[in-house]
Amino acid sequence: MSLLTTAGLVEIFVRLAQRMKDERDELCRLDGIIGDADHGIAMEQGTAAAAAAVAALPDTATLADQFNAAAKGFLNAVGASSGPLYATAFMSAAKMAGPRGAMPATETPTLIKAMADGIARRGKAVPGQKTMIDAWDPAARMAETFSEQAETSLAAGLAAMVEAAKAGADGTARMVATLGRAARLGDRSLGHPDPGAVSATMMIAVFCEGFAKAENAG
Amino acid sequence: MSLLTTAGLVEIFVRLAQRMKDERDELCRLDGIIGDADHGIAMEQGTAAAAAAVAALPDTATLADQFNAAAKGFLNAVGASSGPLYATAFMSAAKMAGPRGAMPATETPTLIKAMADGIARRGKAVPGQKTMIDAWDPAARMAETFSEQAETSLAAGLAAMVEAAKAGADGTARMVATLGRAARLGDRSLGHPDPGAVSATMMIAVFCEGFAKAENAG
Amino acid sequence: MTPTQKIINDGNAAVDEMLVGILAAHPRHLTRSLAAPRAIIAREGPRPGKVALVIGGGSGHEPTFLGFVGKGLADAAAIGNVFASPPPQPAADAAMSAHGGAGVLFMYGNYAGDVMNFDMATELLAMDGIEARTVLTTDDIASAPKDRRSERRGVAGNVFIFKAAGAAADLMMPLDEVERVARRANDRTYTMGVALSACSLPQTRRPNFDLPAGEMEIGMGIHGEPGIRREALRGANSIVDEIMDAILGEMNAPAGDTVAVLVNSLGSTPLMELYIMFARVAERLDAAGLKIHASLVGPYCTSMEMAGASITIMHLDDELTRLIDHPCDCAMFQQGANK
Amino acid sequence: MTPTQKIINDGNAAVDEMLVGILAAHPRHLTRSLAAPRAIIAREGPRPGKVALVIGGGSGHEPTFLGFVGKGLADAAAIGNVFASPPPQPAADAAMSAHGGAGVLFMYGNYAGDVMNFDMATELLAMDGIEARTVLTTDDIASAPKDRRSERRGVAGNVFIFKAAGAAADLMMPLDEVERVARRANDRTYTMGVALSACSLPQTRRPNFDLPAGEMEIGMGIHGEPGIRREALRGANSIVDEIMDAILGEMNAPAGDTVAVLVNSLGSTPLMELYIMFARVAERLDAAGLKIHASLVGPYCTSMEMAGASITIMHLDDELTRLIDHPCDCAMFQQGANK
Ligand SMILES: Nc1ncnc2c1ncn2[C@@H]1O[C@H](COP(=O)(O)OP(=O)(O)O)[C@@H](O)[C@H]1O
Ligand SMILES: Nc1ncnc2c1ncn2[C@@H]1O[C@H](COP(=O)(O)OP(=O)(O)O)[C@@H](O)[C@H]1O
Ligand SMILES: [Mg+2]
Ligand SMILES: [Mg+2]
Ligand SMILES: [Mg+2]
Ligand SMILES: [Mg+2]
Repeated sequence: MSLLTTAGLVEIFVRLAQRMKDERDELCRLDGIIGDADHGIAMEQGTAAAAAAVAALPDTATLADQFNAAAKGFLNAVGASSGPLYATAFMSAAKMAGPRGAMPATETPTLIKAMADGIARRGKAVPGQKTMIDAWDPAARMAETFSEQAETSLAAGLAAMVEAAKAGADGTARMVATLGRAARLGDRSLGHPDPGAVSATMMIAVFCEGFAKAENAG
Repeated sequence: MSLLTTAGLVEIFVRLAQRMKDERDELCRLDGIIGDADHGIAMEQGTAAAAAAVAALPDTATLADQFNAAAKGFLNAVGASSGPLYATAFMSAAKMAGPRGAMPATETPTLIKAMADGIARRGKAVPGQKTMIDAWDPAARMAETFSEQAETSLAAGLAAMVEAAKAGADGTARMVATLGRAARLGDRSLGHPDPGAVSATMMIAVFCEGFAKAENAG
Repeated sequence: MTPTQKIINDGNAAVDEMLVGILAAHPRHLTRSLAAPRAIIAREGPRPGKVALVIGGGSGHEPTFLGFVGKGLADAAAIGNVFASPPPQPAADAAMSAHGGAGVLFMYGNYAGDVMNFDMATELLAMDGIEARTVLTTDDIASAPKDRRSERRGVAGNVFIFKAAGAAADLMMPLDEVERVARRANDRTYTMGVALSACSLPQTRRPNFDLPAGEMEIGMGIHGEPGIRREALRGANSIVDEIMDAILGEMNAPAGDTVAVLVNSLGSTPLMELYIMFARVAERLDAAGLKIHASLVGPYCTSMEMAGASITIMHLDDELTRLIDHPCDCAMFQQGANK
Repeated sequence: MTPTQKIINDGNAAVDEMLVGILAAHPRHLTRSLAAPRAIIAREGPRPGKVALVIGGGSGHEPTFLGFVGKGLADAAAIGNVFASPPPQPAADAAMSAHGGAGVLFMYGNYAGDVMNFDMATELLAMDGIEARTVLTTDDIASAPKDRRSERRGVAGNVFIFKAAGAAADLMMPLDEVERVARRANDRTYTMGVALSACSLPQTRRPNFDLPAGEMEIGMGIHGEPGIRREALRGANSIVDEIMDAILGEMNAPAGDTVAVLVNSLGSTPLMELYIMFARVAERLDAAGLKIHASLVGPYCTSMEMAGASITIMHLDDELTRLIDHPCDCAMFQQGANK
């Protein structure tokens, strides 16, 4: 039975930090059009701090400890809008993962669902408001359908979640923001994707690829 | 006998103001390289104020009144380095022209000499220091040689004075400034003509062409 | 594309190096604890029985926010990364250090990030039995229509709104009163800006949006967020008239009333241009029969090196006049007793 | 080449419109007579028996010069066109209005134009039996070698030098004493700047020199006059070190002495960068065993929207410390009694 281990999660946070480092300028560019051009920096610094916090934990740390450390690290490095949202997401994932050294890979989609719920709870955004929820929500709903029908393979389920997030993020270009910084632009935000939804898709991809890898390693 | 009349002098100051208006940006460009880029504005505003002051005088005004009015107008419109220098130049020309309604055209070279002396007295510059003196002095010395040898025609004499001024101004490019704003550049002022010498050449040309015209009109 | 010209070291260290410099330059005004390097506390002002006014937000707006920390105004400021709200911890630390047992009033611009972080800080303080209330500034009249005023951004009007609340707290008014004054000050403060260039974050040094030379963005926010309209740059009087039409139109103050005026640089626009704007603002106020009681002209709430300016008008009454005149001695803003 | 983005009306009217705005914004600090629109007089300060400190120079350096007119500092300022000395008449008018029968001290930067115009003003005043002396500021250590100090330019150090002289006059010292203090203050003040961009005059709106992006000019003057060297832009600490090496090298103050520090913006460089520089200045002063007594950080002596900064160090002694701490209440610079 393949497991997502604490070692595996450390690896995932390292890859997440690297991915956001590579995407910094593009995310800043997107956030410059409808926001204040700092989203790439927030995600780079946040994920770097999260990865460092997770790596610094003792070997005895559980999956919950890791997600909570990531939450605290991300929040204190960033603030802004993404800080509280991703801190709450990781704390929510910590509760879902529980104080275990490992969890069955097949349960990992519930972590995506937990993160999406945390973001919705903290930010109070609903789909269609041109926020990161428009990527997290489709991925979370796909995660739910996966756990109900056992016959799709984990890998296929995880891939479908990433696709759903991507489609959601692309959809934000056709939305008018009604929440957060871009809400003040009225229809001038049309035609531009929401940077938070784009970075959410990248994060969901790194998590899902990591969860899929855990399956093979198992 | 051809005369420089007060009407003729009004005309000269109008043409001087127009010439400096046309040359504003070039003089600012030159002053930007080794100074503070305002010389063109100073000369435009100074000559415009001088022309207005002269034009505003009653018909009974003498040549001296006109030059003194020009001096006051230029000084109060400009300040900077060129203000006091050209105010003193015009006051010196006023003394030379005297309280007359007109003066023989052949005496007009003495006005150039008087202006040069005024500038030297106020600014205490000597030739070779990369200032406007390096245009006024050659013109003044040419004016002296003219009045001594009667046989050169006034027109030829006046033209020679303009040529001497031009040669002097061009020469400033090969000088290192030791006075005024550019003096602080050391050899970095080499290769660039002095803006004050360049504008002096333009002024000398307008005066001399005006004095030459007075001769034909006589 | 060469990076924007800045005198900094590593872009990521810009905010923390700035804070070291600020504390070195203003030792008699400001201090901080090693445990909370992003919570800057006033040396004078905080005292038992006084409501603690704690302000804060992203860096890059200096002298806003920590320039207004000092006796008579704010008791502490929580500092975030450039254009990013501070996390909950510095905000809670600032309140913990500055409060005098009479409650805390958080005041900051109305941005999603700030609201989330300061609300989390409020939760942390409640766990320690410290009551913290929040008044958001919403003076940017270009950022939402009048009937949705609560969605508006807080921009340069912060200066007057914080000043009024800080004075009320310094006069030892209770929390309910300081909050009432703060809301009233916010409701009577109107700001609109115009941007003539973008600005760059120290980490990327790339303009955060592209505003072609020869154009201006009317109603732009102080983080470079797009405004109402982008069009060809016009003369100062024409720009001031458009802004004053909007402000006077909404403020609708009866002739004979008095106002406070702030002509604020967004960063690189120099005093000469601000005073040229002020001349026209004074003309328009005179024409509307409104008297100027107090004026501030200069870079008070900026966006790093952004070119542009904003005009803020506070519609005064007796109470707000007394509070605006109240003396203060902050690191980057001093006002004597004899206004 | 699109013109530089400025919020002005007609470029030729910029200075006069600015003055209208300044008088409208600071009615309790400044006044002028209709006959002398370019002579700005302090409402409080001038009084019988007091030496009149009259400062002045070209516009475009705001808050220098007229921002320092007020009780405790300058009694009047004569204002010229942008980067151009005022003509003799406004300088003479300023002195006539402000003097208290105890003589006049003209103080301004050491530029050919200023010297000629203020000397002509001195001649005009002598005709009316008013004695006017002159002390030129020469604090720009990059503008001439140490042995030809009298040829140096006066730049941001003006702020401290004028402050010392103004305090001496406000303490009713006689003309000889005020002149002595002014010369001593000038001799102990050292400044060097670095420019990161050009600036444009309102009439031409074209950069007055061409400094390619990615480069800086070390030792540039405050009118955009070329400096010592042009080279690739470096980090803040490296720039500060070069300037501090030059200043400390010449100042050569024994460890244990105190200094006043000004980190001045040339226009568009924002406070964040100035404070990053200040952090390094403080480190270098500490390493040299020198204590900071007073600090100013911000745009004090500018070149319109030029990017860049300058560092000024004044080597204090007991007398200069008292004078630097002396309270003042000027239009754009206030300092309370309790320094
Ligand atoms: N209330 C909210 N709920 C969900 N997402 C939000 C909310 N507010 C903002 N966001 C997301 O945050 C992103 C911007 O984040 P960031 O640039 O880091 O913060 P800031 O807006 O403070 O600069 C937006 O693109 C949007 O997706
Ligand atoms: N002492 C002097 N004697 C003669 N000419 C001078 C002197 N000082 C400056 N100049 C002239 O003044 C010119 C600059 O004038 P302008 O730009 O109007 O004044 P400023 O130097 O105050 O900006 C210089 O090019 C130089 O020719
Ligand atoms: Mg953002
Ligand atoms: Mg010049
Ligand atoms: Mg932000
Ligand atoms: Mg000049």
